[in-house]
Amino acid sequence: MLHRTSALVLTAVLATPAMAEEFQWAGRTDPQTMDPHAVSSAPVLGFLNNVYDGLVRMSKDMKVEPSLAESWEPIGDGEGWRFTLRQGVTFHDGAAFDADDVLFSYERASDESADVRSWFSPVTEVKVVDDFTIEFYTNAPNPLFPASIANWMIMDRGWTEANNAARPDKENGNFATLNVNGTGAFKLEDRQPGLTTTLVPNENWWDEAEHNITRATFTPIQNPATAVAALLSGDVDFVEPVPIQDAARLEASDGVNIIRGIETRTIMLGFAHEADTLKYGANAGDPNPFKDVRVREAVAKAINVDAILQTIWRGSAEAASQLVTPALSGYSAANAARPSYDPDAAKALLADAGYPDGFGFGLKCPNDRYPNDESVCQAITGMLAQVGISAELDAMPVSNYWPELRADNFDMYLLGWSPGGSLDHEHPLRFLASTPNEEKRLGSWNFGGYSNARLDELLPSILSEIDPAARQAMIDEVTALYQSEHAYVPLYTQPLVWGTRDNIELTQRPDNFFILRWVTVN
Amino acid sequence: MADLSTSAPTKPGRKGRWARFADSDFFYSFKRSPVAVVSFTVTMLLVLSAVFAPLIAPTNPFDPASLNLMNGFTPPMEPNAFTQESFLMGTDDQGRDVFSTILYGMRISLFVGAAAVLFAMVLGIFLGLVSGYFGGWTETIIMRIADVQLTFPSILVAMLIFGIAKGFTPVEYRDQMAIWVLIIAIGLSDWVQFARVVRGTTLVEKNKDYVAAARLIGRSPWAIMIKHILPNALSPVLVIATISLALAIIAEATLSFLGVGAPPTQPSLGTLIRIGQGFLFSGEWWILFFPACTLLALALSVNLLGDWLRDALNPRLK
Amino acid sequence: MMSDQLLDIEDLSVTFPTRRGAFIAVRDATLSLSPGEIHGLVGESGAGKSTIGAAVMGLLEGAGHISGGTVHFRGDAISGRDRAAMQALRGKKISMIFQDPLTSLNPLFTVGAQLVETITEHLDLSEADARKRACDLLDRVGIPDPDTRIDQYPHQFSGGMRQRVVIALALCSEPDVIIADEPTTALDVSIQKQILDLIRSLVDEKQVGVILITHDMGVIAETTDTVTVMYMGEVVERGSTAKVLGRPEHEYTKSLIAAVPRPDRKVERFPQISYGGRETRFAIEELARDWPKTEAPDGPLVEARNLKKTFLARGGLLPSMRKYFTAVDDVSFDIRPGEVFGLVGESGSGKSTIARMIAGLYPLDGGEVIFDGKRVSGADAATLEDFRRQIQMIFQDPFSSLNPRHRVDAIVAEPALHLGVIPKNEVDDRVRDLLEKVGLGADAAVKYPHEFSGGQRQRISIARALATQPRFLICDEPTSALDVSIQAQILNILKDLQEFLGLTMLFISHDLPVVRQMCDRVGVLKDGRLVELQATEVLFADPQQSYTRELLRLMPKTDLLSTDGLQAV
Amino acid sequence: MLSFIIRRLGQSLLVLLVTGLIAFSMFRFIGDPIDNMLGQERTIEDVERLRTQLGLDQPFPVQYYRFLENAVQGNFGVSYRQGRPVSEILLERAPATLELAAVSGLFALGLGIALGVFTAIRRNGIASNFIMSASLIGVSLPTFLIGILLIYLFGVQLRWLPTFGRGDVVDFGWWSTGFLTESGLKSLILPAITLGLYQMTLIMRLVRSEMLEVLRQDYIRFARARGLKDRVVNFRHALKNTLIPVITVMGLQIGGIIAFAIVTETVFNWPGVGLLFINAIQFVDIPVMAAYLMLISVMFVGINLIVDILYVFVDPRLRVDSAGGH
Repeated sequence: MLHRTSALVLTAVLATPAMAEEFQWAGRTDPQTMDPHAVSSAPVLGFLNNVYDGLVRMSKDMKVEPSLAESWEPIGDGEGWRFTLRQGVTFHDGAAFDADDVLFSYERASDESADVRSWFSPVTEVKVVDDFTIEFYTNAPNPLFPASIANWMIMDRGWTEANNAARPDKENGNFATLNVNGTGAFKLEDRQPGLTTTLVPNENWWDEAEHNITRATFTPIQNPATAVAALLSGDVDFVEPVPIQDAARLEASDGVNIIRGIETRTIMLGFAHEADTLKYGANAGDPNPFKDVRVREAVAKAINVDAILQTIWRGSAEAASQLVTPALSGYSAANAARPSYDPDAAKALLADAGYPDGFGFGLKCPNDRYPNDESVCQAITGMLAQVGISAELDAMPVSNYWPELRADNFDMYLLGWSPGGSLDHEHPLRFLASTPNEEKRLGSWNFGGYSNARLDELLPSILSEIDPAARQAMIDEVTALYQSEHAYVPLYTQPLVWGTRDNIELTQRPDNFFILRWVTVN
Repeated sequence: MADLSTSAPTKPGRKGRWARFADSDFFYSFKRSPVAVVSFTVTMLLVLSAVFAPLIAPTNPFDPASLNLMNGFTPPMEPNAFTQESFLMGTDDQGRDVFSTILYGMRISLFVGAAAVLFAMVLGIFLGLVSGYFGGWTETIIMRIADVQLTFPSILVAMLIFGIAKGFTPVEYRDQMAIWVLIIAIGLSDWVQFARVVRGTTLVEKNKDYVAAARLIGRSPWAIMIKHILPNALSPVLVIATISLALAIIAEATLSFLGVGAPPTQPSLGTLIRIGQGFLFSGEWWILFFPACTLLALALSVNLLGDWLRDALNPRLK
Repeated sequence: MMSDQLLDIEDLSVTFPTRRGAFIAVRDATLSLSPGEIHGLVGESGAGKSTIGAAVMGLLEGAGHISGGTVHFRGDAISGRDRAAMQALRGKKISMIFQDPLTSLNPLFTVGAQLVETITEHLDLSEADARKRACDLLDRVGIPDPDTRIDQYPHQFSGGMRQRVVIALALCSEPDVIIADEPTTALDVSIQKQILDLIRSLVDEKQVGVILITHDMGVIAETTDTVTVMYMGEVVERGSTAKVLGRPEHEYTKSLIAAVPRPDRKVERFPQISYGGRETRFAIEELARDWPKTEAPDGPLVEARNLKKTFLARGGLLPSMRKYFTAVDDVSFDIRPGEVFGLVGESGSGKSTIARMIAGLYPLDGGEVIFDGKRVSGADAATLEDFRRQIQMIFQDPFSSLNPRHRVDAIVAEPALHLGVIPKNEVDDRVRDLLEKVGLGADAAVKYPHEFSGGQRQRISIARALATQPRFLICDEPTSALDVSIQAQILNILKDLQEFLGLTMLFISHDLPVVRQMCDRVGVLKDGRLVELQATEVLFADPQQSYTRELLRLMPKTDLLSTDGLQAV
Repeated sequence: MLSFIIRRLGQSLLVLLVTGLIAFSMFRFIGDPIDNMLGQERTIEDVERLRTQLGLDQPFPVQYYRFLENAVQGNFGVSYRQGRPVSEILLERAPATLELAAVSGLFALGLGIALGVFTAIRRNGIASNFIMSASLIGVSLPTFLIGILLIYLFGVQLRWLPTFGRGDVVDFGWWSTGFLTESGLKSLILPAITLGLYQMTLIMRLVRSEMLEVLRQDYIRFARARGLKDRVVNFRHALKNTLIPVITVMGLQIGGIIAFAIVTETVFNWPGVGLLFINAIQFVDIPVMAAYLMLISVMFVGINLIVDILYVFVDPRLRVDSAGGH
């Protein structure tokens, strides 16, 4: 049987000896596909940003800037958006780019089999006005639409259809899974899934290049220690993420630089709001204490976030007060305060909630999803124990974690949220805060089933309000709401720690996307 | 332990057993071998300190309430920056006293190791006896099962059992479950060599006349296997048991590296090392160093002991 | 130094240091060997005869070393030479032949390879010439068709043929001295005869000197010119074979000779060996008192009817591919109450198989066994239970027949306990009593088998057999692993068992003289078939079958042996 | 002989089936692939759709049957993660693992036998006692730790050897080899040692005890009595007899090496099937896991078979009839 398939195997390219601008970088996970519409996960979108372009793109400071669209304006009073496309742009295979490709990419990306189609749920119709003008109509005014499609990448209709990849196929894969024909700054030279992916500059890219790279090779390295060793020994020029504990040592060692930043992901604790009884721990079967806001507040007060930042994060993370970080739009500056660490107050709250001697319950936690997730949960277990409520920690690989959460197998759980797409406060509101609602596609990650009528009522208008001030006012209101009810206990925003050889200059973007075109090798 | 090799386990000697033992070649060659004496002492020392951990250890690292996160990463013998507390071997990321954690961790490692070996031993001896004594299809089947067993990396076995156990154990036992899963997993991947050795001995012994004598009076196969053949197979079994104890402890460490280990709230030596290796480059060398040394000392001495036993109990090398 | 002697051994002492102090295996041994002489070195196990051989070869095991005396080869001292020097001498001038031809040859090399490597080691010959010489040697030692046999592996040779190959290997470089350590002990009488003749002829023609180490008086009597008798590491008597065997002077020699079973006469009892306080008191007759008296059936006690047994010789996926060989083929005989019935035959004649079939250890492939009128083969549990109470067995190998991990009392008690012939609380007394009676003493009960000698172990087996007070006793070569003096003891005990307890016995042996001493009637087996069945005396007086005659002819003659102290029946 | 081989083949097939069954039955427990396959924005009906698409909604026996049916035709399905035929991926990765296994196997064998013989001949020498004890350190630390320490020492501190990966490879058709480039060979050293260390110790001990055993045999004494030189006796007569039992164990060891490659490959980020498998577990890439296990068992069963046959050819006693008599 081996022989029969051997014909299909792609022959790997003989790696050439390293030269000056040869750039080697390593990341935790391999982008599972080269198809920009098939999967909406950070590694994939982040990587493909180097080979594909969208109509708009994010600048170094996370502002929306023109890309394949030179400009855009609202249609009428918010029926939709009109994009004026850049002229003279060609795909890697030389084909010219025009509005038809955009239309095609829209059809493809909003197809049932595309993960990213939710970006287009508000879109009602797309009209090609002329070769370089295209209009998107939305069911309601949608101020965030341009920002929300920053990662929507444009493919060439001709190439894609010719290679019958007109619809993304994640399960069986298709031509686009392994091959790339974008307009981006780099071309895909070689792709060996899970091993190496090699990019070379796209000499006739429409924008002028800031980088000086002649070839870049990406290698996924699972084991953090190995990755760090590789960086130290100079086997790679860039590693992300660097385990937080190694950052200080690496900074000290010569030949290596550490670049720190704050990511857009917020780590928080979630509760079972609906469940009538506890499921785990000493008091399994007893009425669920977390329905009581005082208990939830007690938890918030019992956790010494500063200690966690101080030790586990070595002072490089930031405490979080709400579901998004200050870096993101819609952050509610008005509600920047977070519950202070006060074990006595926590005990008191528990006491008048009727738990003077505390209780036992189960804390679910992933152990391979977020950096330090497990040790943070351990620390929390300890802190809760000190105010008298004993958590039974059950840490598991993420592949078991989500199913557990979806099956409501938790009393309390750890969750990290990074607002993909719009990069705005509305995103977590939609997914985490609003009452779960299938057909409206709301609250799909609100496992605890938190529900607040006022919040649900305000959400649609937040989404459609164009006037920034009015919008922010509404956001502030709901933020105050979910804070006061301690729907979640936001803990911290985890840092971004990247490591480079000291001859490398690059820019770190808060969404943790590594943008190759900003890299210079000295 | 040495008794097995010098007197019949099936019938405890009445008098002079210890005298006989002290006079036996076995004990003689033990006294004569410094390696054996040293490794035996070290093993005993470690085992005892593990058993009496609660009495020796300054803190109980398994009690979350007693931990102070601010103590995290305190270097050995240096006062902590915030709490001014200082620890013999420093503390880990959770502010646990490494020394105490090692003692408690060694407990778990030893327990897992011993239990796993015991499990493997019982299973292996049984299958070995049966396949050796009855032969024929029974033998073929058992030996092929052994093949399948060897095909399966113990990590897979571990995960399989882990998954199944997850399915069936009530959630509140999950924490303890991890340990038992480890035991079964390691035990399962270990029984084969016991089976092979016992089978080998059985094939030889069953043709000896004392077995014929027992069959002559109508002893049942089981009685013969257990009362007559087994005692004669015990020396090699003992050797393997010792060596696989060391292996089991190591295996536990490896499994926890691959993410199927003891829960971090109750870390074993292996889990400690897994946690510690994350700090190899970060300068907190003690989190890895001390557990690793302990594991090395433990495994090495047990190995040396087993190595010596192998020669001491080999009648043909006398 | 008279240099016409090939080998001069003077006051040789060999010492093995042990944790319990130095063990002197050989003390002040002196003997010499001249060309064309076969010098017998006889003694019982532990006498140190093999040690002398090893010492001469410089092949002492472990820490053993020559602690005194000298060994001269053709006048120059070779004792105390270094490894290299000895190695140069070994095989070239002095060769050795070991006891067991099955283990003496490396199974992974063709006999040719082993011959050639030895030849080229000593003589400088080309591969081709060496091979040529190898063929000649094989031819010389009487291996037919050497040119093809030379490329075969040891396992393709029969035991006797292998011993011939071993001898050929010893002859590779025309040695002056050959030390043959029990060269025929592992072989059947017929083969033994051939090998001894071969050695004899080699000596006569090549004028080599041979030291023939053996425990077998018959072999000594037949083959050797001179003999040295050893006991406990010391030489007790030395001289021409005729003199030493015929007119022994030393007490030990006398006792030894007296203990040898004679093929030509039947004796009442063997005289107790009374040397070095080795005589043992056993008192079987005292058991008779509370021995159950069962009225003898007028018919035979045991009837074997058309017994048949086949073994799988070659496995195969399909039945058609399997090969079987018939170990026992249609054998029938009766054993009368109170008689000792002998089965004699060479190895592979199926005698042990028959014993085990009757004992119920092997399932029958044909025929049936009837005990005391009841059919045993395929009988119901109750009958079997009853049968097992009345039958017991004594095995050949005293080492493998006792479980080394069980204490003696446990061993002796097991049958009685398991079959419940005596109440639990009496078992201990019974065991101790039996151990007394077989001459071991009650304190043997708390020891382990490895603390006893072969003869003592065999007596433990007897005690175990008697514990259930059986009527029928199967003895499978009970003495063939024992020294002759010990053999005498055991045989005496067995005779007592028959006489005082009226036990019926099936006595299996390859040793015709022993059979003659023990049995009332004898069956002769050849290749699984019963060729002749006769009253012992008749059989020995005038055998009917040619095979029987051949067997009797091959028996080593013991006419030389003095007959003092033997009272014939 | 033939019938023997046929029988073993039959049994081997059985082994494969059982392995397949066990392997397959365990996946449902490892986790749920769906979440890894769908992004953050997935909805419940996406999940259901995908589940039916992958046939995960089917009852277990049906899934297993389908799996077997395809496996028999050499089709192990499509990787959930990479969306490519699994057999293709495996073929890509196999050379890396096989080369690593081969090198560490040779390392273990060569050194193991050499040291084993040495320690056996100089049974009570200081050197051999030292070797015996020292070699145990190798098996008294978990493989992954040894690997990491080696990386730290030779990769990071001394900068002698690469810290990860396979270096440059040269392709022959679908086979890619690291033997022909300097970086390829350099990259092999550390992983090979890490992986081979345990096996080496084991083989060395086995050889030693077997050799001691053989040296006590009559035919060795007789060989000495024939005046053969020690060298000839030790290395011609003793060694050959020693190696026979060693062969079988060696077979099992190779299986062990391939299994343990999982750990080594993770530590050194070695692009072989082991690493693939670990990733597959994290991603619950069922087809890959299943195929991997099948591959391993095929190899293992194959090795066993070869060993048995080899056995027959090395030992003339077995040539006549392999399935022993009574």
